[in-house]
Amino acid sequence: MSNNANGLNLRFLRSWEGLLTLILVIVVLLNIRLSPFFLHGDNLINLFGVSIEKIIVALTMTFIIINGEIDLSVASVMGLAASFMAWLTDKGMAFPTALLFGLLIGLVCGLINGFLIAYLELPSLVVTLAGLIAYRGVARILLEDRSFTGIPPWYNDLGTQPFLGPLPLALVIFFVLFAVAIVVLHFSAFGRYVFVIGNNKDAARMSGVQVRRIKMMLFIASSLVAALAGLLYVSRLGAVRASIAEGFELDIITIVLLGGVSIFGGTGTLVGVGLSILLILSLRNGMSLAGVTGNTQNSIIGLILILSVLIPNLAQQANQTWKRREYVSRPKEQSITRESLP
Amino acid sequence: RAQSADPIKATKGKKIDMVLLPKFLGIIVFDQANQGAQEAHKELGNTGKLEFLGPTADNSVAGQIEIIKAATTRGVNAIMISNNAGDQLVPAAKDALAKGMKVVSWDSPIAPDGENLFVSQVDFGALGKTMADMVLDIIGPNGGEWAFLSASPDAANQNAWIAATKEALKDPKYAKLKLVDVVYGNDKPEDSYKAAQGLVDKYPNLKLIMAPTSVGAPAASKFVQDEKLCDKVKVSGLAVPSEMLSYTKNGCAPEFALWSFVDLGYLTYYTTYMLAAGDIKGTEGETFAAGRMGNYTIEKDPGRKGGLRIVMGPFTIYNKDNVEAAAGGPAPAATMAATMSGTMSATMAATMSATKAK
Amino acid sequence: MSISSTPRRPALRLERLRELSLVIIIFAVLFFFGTQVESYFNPRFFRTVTTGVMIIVVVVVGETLVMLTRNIDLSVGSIVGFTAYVVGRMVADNNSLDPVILILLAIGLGALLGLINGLLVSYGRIPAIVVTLGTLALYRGILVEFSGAKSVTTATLPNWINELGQINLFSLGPLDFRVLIVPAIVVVILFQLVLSFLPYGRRLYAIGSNPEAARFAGMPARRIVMIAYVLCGALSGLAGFMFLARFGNLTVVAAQGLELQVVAAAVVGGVSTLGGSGTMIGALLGAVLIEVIGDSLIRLRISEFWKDASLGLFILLAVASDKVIVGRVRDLALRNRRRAEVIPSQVPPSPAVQEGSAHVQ
Amino acid sequence: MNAARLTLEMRGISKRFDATQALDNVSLQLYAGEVHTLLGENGAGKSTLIKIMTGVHPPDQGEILLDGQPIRIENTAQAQLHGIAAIYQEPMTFPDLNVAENIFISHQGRGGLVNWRNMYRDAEAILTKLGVKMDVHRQARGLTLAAQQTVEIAKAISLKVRVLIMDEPTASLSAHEVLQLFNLVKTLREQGVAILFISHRMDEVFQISERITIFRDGKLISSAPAAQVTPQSAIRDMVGREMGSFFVKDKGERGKLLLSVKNLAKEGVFSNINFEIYQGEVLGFAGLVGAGRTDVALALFGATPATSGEIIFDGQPVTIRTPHQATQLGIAYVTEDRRGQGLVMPMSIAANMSLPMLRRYLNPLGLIRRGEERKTAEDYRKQLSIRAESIRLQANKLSGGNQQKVVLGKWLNTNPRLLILDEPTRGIDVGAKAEIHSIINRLAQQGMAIMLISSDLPEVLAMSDRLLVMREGRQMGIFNRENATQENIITSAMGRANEPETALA
Ligand SMILES: Nc1ncnc2c1ncn2[C@@H]1O[C@H](COP(=O)(O)OP(=O)(O)OP(=O)(O)O)[C@@H](O)[C@H]1O
Ligand SMILES: Nc1ncnc2c1ncn2[C@@H]1O[C@H](COP(=O)(O)OP(=O)(O)OP(=O)(O)O)[C@@H](O)[C@H]1O
Ligand SMILES: [Mg+2]
Ligand SMILES: [Mg+2]
Repeated sequence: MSNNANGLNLRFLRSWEGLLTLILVIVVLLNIRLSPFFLHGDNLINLFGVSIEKIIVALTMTFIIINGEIDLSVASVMGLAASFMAWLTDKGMAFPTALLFGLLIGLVCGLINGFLIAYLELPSLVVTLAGLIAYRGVARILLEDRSFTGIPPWYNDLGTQPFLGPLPLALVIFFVLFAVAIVVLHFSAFGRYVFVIGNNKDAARMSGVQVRRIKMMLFIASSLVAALAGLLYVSRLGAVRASIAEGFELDIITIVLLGGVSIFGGTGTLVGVGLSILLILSLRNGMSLAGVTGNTQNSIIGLILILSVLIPNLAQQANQTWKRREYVSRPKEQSITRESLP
Repeated sequence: RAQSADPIKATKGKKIDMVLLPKFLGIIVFDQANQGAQEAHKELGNTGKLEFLGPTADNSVAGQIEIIKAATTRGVNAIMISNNAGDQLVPAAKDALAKGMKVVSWDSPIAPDGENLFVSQVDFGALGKTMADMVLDIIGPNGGEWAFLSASPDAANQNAWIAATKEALKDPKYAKLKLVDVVYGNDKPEDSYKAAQGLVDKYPNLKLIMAPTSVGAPAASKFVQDEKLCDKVKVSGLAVPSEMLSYTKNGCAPEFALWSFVDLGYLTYYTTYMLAAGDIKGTEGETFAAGRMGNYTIEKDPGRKGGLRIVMGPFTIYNKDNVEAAAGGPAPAATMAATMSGTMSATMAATMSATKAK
Repeated sequence: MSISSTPRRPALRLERLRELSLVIIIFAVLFFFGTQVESYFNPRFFRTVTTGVMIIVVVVVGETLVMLTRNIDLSVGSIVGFTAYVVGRMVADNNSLDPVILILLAIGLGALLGLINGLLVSYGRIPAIVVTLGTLALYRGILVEFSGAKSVTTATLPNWINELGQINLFSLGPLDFRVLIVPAIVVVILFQLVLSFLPYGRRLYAIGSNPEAARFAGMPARRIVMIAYVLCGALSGLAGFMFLARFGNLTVVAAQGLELQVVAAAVVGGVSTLGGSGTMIGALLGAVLIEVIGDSLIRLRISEFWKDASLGLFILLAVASDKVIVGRVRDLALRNRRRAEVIPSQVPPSPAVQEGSAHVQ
Repeated sequence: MNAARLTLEMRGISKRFDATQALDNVSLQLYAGEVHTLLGENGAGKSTLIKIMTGVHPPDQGEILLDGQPIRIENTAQAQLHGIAAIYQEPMTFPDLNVAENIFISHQGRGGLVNWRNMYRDAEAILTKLGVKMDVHRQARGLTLAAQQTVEIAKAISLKVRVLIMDEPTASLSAHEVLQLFNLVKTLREQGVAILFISHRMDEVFQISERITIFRDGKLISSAPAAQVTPQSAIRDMVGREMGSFFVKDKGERGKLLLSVKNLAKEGVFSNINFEIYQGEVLGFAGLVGAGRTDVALALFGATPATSGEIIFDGQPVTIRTPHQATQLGIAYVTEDRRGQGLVMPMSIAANMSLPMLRRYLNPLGLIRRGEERKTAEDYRKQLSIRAESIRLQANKLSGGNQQKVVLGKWLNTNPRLLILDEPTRGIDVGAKAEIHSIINRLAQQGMAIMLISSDLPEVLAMSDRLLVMREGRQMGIFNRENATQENIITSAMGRANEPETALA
């Protein structure tokens, strides 16, 4: 748990983030040993490149989860923004204008989610699950079974060619957003409110915090960023289908949770999420290079996800049991699961 | 196929690292393709590696891209792709081509500028006509309503076959066949089962479900059988004989078709190996010998502008007469009772009459 | 605002209210589609809904047990797929396997997978969502790895399994009740009774309601949570068998994504993700509501491409109207009685304190 | 009393939390049939000792003996097996369970079925004995703090216990409920239960205790039969110095009218509330638990807005629909429920203090100036003598009384025009209480309008310029300082003289 106001502090670094760093170092060393290609500049960019859209959305997802909510609709919003943009272009709209409208539809989705969650106080899980189905459905209505390939080459180049130095545009955007997110979440009033609400919504409201407004803003931001990521995805793929980005939400949420953000809200840091991004991406990259793909790759990530929490927990538990032994001899311990503690 | 008098032969024993990339893992037909590729791998004495790498079903598009990217980075010599990502694979595939890799698509093609060539299991136009014929054959000359149960709206090959079928339906002899809907079963038995259920609920007069997917066809058959509707609604499509045996025998799915995926994997491997070994250039008109499968010629793909293909050829129509024999395993095409080539009409008619004779 | 001095009968409990509201919404949906679709109410539709919902219902009962404790099980889809496939392969290899043994195997296998989840969550102290996201991938991965991508097909299954899905238990007029819905009904009733009348059930609520207080009250919370996972796994195993019997043809991706449908049904049915509230009846109604909407939309003859958008919209509408109905009725109820009364009693303090009276028979 | 049998003994207990030595080699004996009271300043270690007794915390050192036998208590279940039960300082109810279940949840063993009918019946019986009538079918969610406390008491006495520990059970109860509770305690005592009692209310302590033990800074200072202790000596032992006199409220200058409330009502909760508050005035609110005082405050603060009536603030009619609006107007509300609504527990003291006034701590870029924030927190730590190693400490690591001080500090820092204090001294030790009273006094002198809700009758009587009495959601009257006597208030709060409850007065 965190001491400091917005949850960024040294003690935390010594535990969760420290652990992530350790695992990350191990994984990177293994990757370097096992694959001569890992350290190639191309590969390092690739490492981010293949998941860049997911990690961009992971940033806003961090805010949402710390706030005690969840947004399952992000991948569908990505798909809808891309499909809407494609549909408009297909209908003859100028491409840059269509891009703007792609963002706009993200805004609309955010408004819908935000209104239902913040003002009607429906559970975000249900609202965004319905959104996941519905927004994807709208994308389907727009593109049906067609594939849209009328992306202008300059836009396609944005996604595939270096933009700044060796970095493609999406990666530049990610780094900028990451920096902004850190400042906002850990140093600004807005970020403080996000934590406060995630910890104790009642206390926040009773302290004059405008809980609804903050929630509304978060869901709008989440959908907007998702729309942006969807459009960036198009620039990388060069084509749009209604199914674009399907199923990304689970990967995005996994990244955030592995970053040490509690699903019940109130705790977590972007440093942790950053480390978790590096860890998962290096793992995936390393395994892909080693020819481990598909379900096996997922299984290994799942296993690491579990072990990374289990091992320190067991160590701590053993330590505690040992301590208790010093004054009692019956070793039966009874307590409740950690995550269920408020 | 088999046009040039002097087909090019493969240089055996080279070291060529290859990746066989299916749409996703966990479906029998792709494993059969892998079987065929491994067979060719041994036969050609490739000292390099053949890896069978695929994404998960729920992450197919992004997963395919990731695998292509990783293969490119690792400097694999050639990659064989069954595209499940529409045009979205193109940038990654182009990248691979630019790095000097050979990219061959099979089963489901990529856009022409993202590949060297496409190993087509059948001529798509012919397949469309065959499906139309099967519909006509099963629901009879009086016609009626029928629908497609496809895998997903994003599967390039499925879409192409459906389009080809619609094209074929323009022939007046199919005038009474009314295609009412296309629904999708996501290549999952339970979704396909429910999609079939939805079709029957939606169209009370439905006479046939055409499922050009190896997962959809048995699932749809199971549904009509469960609902005791086999007399009313028939199932047809593209399916693996061993999975259709009982439905074909009890009349729920009187007729369906398939080619051998083992052969497809074998041929794809052969083609790709020769391309990467420099035996063939991958240009139109080249004819080469693909081991046990005989000779093939690279030709223009009529369905895809600027695309090249080779057509594997024979596929089989299965009915109650031949399904049992085939069900033992995916038998090579040669042993089948009725085989068809790209321009099949004669054999087709023969099969038809065989069915009608009953 | 006078205060009655006689003890009040329990007014409409919140949980009953939710259930009632769901029933109203289900009828509203049925009514709406009844006016839109010709011969909407036919026996086939009844069968479609009942058979469509039965597997989800069995799983959602297990999920509810877990969710009540403020935990979650996202691996249920993988457990259902795993058991369905493994049991399917077993019986395909040995067609003479006894049905009872087969079902017990399915349940046992599910329970085992649930036990792994439970141990990791309660004794490993790993957040439930992390554990089950992990095992979601892990169980599926193991299945894909060891199956060799072969499918289970009806051709290889013994006849009794293939026919199980078609056996009619009884018919009520034109309505057929298929035998496979029996486990669903039994499971819902049984576990609703567990929740209402067994101390174990009440403790699930207590733990989810206030974990810290549960600890302070000396409840064996770890064991209780673990058992919930084992039960959830076992029920998923049973559902796996039902899955096999219903679909017959299985690939290794069987039941993938089921977890979302299950969680959706539970949450729509009023089971809180924050634990402590929800009932089996509610979860059942949630599952039925979603199934009815989905099945009805198909009947509308809208294009395949419009299906999902409408489904999402309808779910939202249903949840929003549920919220409104529950809110309204509760306001009314509150208005009619005074709030939480802590009123000085007229009874003089009596000297004897009743000791440790037991409420457990 | 000499014949009393030693039931539970704690020997040489020490406990350290990070930098805080919460307990330092303390020993304590509980005798059967005796009420033993623990006294000490906020953060002296009282609650920690209790948590060690019930197995919530393991001690670093020391041993526990029951009937002379050393026992191991590793968790609350084991403590219960030994017959040790506790009412904790903060109520531990299950919001989703109903009142009856909350009372009996610990009884439900593993086997058998829950018999709801008997459970409701018995729950009603126990509550009746406690002198409260509560709908036992009602969910515990939304119960007032006092009601939760009552449920906790009912829960503890329903268990068959040998040792009953009560950590500030009376903090939010009014005189009437306290009396009922003490009657129950007396019967338990007669049955031979050993009782450990904690309270900061001196009059109660001397009314009920047989033995008084005093802690300071985690150390045991004195332990003696109650007869040998006087309030003065007790306070001296607790605080380490002599304390001045008790409450003082200067007759301040009454400024201009700030707030006037007309016919305020909330359907089913309260109705027809009319009062005015002037600047520089302290308006007290008295009443029994559940009289609706908190509800009126919540309506004024916009947390649960009133359904009808008029609020005129500073000459303007206003509608307050959210706490945010209220804070914008300059209204502050110190909640009675510090855990639920007052504090963001895992956050630091500093972050909690700055929360309502965060915009004051922003630099032009909208970033928080941590230095300023800490400075403020540091100031209030000194002023309110908050016992914490650092203002970076998480709020949940503070003792109950110190948490209360943080909540107070947080709102004092907003420098409001109208300050609503709801049980501001709940759980606060005598020394700090006097400090808070003098702060209230000073703020009033500076022209702040203060609404003081308190169940501690001597406190409201001493601190208020005028006193509004409520009963069951109705305003019974407003008393001036002159005619606000203890008897008047109690009579008014309990209902008219012809009603049977007056028997108590
Ligand atoms: N979990 C904890 N972590 C760190 N410090 C703690 C923890 N619990 C208590 N403390 C510290 O231990 C000391 C004793 O606290 P305790 O709660 O026992 O005080 P108390 O005597 O009950 O005070 P009060 O009258 O305010 O309730 C305090 O300084 C407190 O900050
Ligand atoms: N039935 C109820 N449902 C929800 N909340 C309730 C209900 N009854 C009371 N409350 C809440 O309880 C709190 C305070 O109630 P109330 O005004 O009765 O207490 P009070 O008169 O201040 O008594 P106390 O002496 O306990 O402070 C408020 O938060 C109020 O909204
Ligand atoms: Mg205390
Ligand atoms: Mg109050």
